[in-house]
Amino acid sequence: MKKLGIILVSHVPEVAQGLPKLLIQAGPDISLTDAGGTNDNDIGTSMEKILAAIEENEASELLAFYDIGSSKMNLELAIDMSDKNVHLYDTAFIEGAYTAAALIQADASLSEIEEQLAPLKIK
Amino acid sequence: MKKLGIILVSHVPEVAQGLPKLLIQAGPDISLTDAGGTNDNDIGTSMEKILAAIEENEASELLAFYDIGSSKMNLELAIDMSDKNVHLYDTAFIEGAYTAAALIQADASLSEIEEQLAPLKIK
Amino acid sequence: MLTAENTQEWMNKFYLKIEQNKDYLSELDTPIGDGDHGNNMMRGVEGVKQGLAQLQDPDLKTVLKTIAMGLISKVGGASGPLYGTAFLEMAKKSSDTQDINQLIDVALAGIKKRGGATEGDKTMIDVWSPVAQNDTITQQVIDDAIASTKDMLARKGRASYLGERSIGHLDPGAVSSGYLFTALLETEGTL
Amino acid sequence: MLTAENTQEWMNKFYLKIEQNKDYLSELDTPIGDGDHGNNMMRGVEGVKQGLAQLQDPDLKTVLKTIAMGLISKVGGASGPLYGTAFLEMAKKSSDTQDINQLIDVALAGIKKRGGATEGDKTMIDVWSPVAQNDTITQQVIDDAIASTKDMLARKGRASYLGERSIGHLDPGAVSSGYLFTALLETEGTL
Ligand SMILES: Nc1ncnc2c1ncn2[C@@H]1O[C@H](COP(=O)(O)OP(=O)(O)O)[C@@H](O)[C@H]1O
Ligand SMILES: Nc1ncnc2c1ncn2[C@@H]1O[C@H](COP(=O)(O)OP(=O)(O)O)[C@@H](O)[C@H]1O
Ligand SMILES: [Mg+2]
Ligand SMILES: [Mg+2]
Ligand SMILES: [Mg+2]
Ligand SMILES: [Mg+2]
Repeated sequence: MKKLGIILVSHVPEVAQGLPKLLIQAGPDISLTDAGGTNDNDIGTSMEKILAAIEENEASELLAFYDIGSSKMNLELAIDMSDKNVHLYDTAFIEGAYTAAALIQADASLSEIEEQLAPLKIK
Repeated sequence: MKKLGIILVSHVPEVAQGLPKLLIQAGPDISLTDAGGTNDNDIGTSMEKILAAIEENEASELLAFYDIGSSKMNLELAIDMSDKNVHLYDTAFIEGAYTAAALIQADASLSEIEEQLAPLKIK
Repeated sequence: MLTAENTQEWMNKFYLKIEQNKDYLSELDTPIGDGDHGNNMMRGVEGVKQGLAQLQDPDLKTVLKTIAMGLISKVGGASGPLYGTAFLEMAKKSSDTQDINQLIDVALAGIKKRGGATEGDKTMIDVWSPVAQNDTITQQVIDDAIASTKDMLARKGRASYLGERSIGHLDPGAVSSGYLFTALLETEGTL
Repeated sequence: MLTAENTQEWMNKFYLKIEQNKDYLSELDTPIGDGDHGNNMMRGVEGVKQGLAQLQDPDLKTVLKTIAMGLISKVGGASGPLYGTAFLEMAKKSSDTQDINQLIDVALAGIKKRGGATEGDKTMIDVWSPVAQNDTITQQVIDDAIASTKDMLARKGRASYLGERSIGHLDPGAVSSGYLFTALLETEGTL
């Protein structure tokens, strides 16, 4: 298992659950956890689900990606409530997460990864 | 029904099917069609599925969004094979599609939409 | 001055206003958002009600924290973490002071930090900020603040995706924040 | 010179090479991609085989088009539309000429247009292009071209997400393209 993990936050449960299937192809040895939708599985985000995704992740240092603006605020609240070291990126959601997965799998360092993520920042 | 439609192409069937649930909230009057995964519903893209998503869309002028690079090539092949007017955007997938949905719903013109999509170009 | 008791009464009044204006809030969220603000806030105040009902003789800090957690866990949209952060900050500060003006100040700072927005971005901040700035909160201050969001161009939240097209609509979160402060005005002893 | 007959024989030989090297191709795709190139190509040549089996006394254009459609509809990865476009372009051009060198030229142009890549980007183009440039195709030309991709930094396709980390690995699509051209070399009468 790689030292860095990834957490994925989407407004849509299916998107959050589906995306790891793409990332796992590029990063089979990465712990990937996801949080999608509200507590009732409606469209939205849930701080509790995000916190659970952070805690369940097998890595202690995590890279977090989210889809649209409001997920970010719940992510930040969850990060505040967790002891884990979570880095939050304002990149294109799927493209940023895929890039991170490919690089973590190749044992790139966090600073190398962040360098490659920089041009994907759009939020 | 709005004059402009949206088509969504993802490597992952769940992502393609889930994303319209987010977009429909911002654009309830937009025809949204999607193509996800290979013909066997594995991770990948299918020219036939994309062509079907183009043809099934109720709008005659479409904005197309895709997740990672290889979807683009199947999209272009499908566009070549269709008579519809399809515009392909190299933007962040989810964020670009959401922006387009919000603006189509507000009756923005294609050039206004393209102006707002420009800063989301990352591919 | 906020107390455990009048804060709970404040929340009862807020609940009733949200219940009565749920559809209006969602309608406001339709042209410039995703049309769920009324439902989101209704779930939120329901969560607050349930949380408060479980408390036995709580102190003010516990009341404020319970409100925050109810909003954070039930709203499901951007307004959840924002209102939640506002009440969390008030809870923290309530050890030092129960003065409503000072508590609103820290709440506003929390909203700004959480959402990265500022005055003029067409968000709830455009109601919270004038209310915080005026020594005496009046319905006039609240109404003017709400109305001021109409001509603003949204720079944060979902409405910002619309760019110029966001102009000409009231911000839904500004309107729901207005209900919060009207409810406060109507709660004796809080000011 | 390509004919309907020798082109089908070419595809039989290509099929066998892919079948034999399926696992190797997927292994090459693992460090710098998603590990599916062997399976993708296997599905592709299977699709080509099935398509060709259904033809009754076809002309060259039909054979080339059938190959293209088999690859496009079965591969499922980036190499599908790329190889597919290559054979579609050959099919179109086959009305004018059956000369293999001229057909490879238009195929290469199609691959470049489809994927937006060029020489040196660490893709299948780095095999197609040297083969197109050399008047006589030899195993040496093919092998050198494949080997040249090892030290390249990927600028297109999935390997490009790795940036500098893509250096030091052969490109899987370059290797499968090498099998295509070796199969061509081994098919009598094509050159
Ligand atoms: N970054 C932000 N800062 C401050 N307020 C914001 C921000 N984003 C959104 N809002 C407020 O939240 C309201 C929308 O809330 P709601 O509809 O419940 O959430 P969502 O947009 O996730 O559906 C907006 O009208 C605005 O007042
Ligand atoms: N834009 C491109 N232009 C040319 N060739 C490309 C391009 N993108 C990918 N390729 C080729 O396709 C190969 C990968 O094919 P494959 O693994 O089947 O697809 P995918 O990357 O979708 O899984 C790469 O090794 C490369 O040779
Ligand atoms: Mg909303
Ligand atoms: Mg919402
Ligand atoms: Mg691959
Ligand atoms: Mg693939």
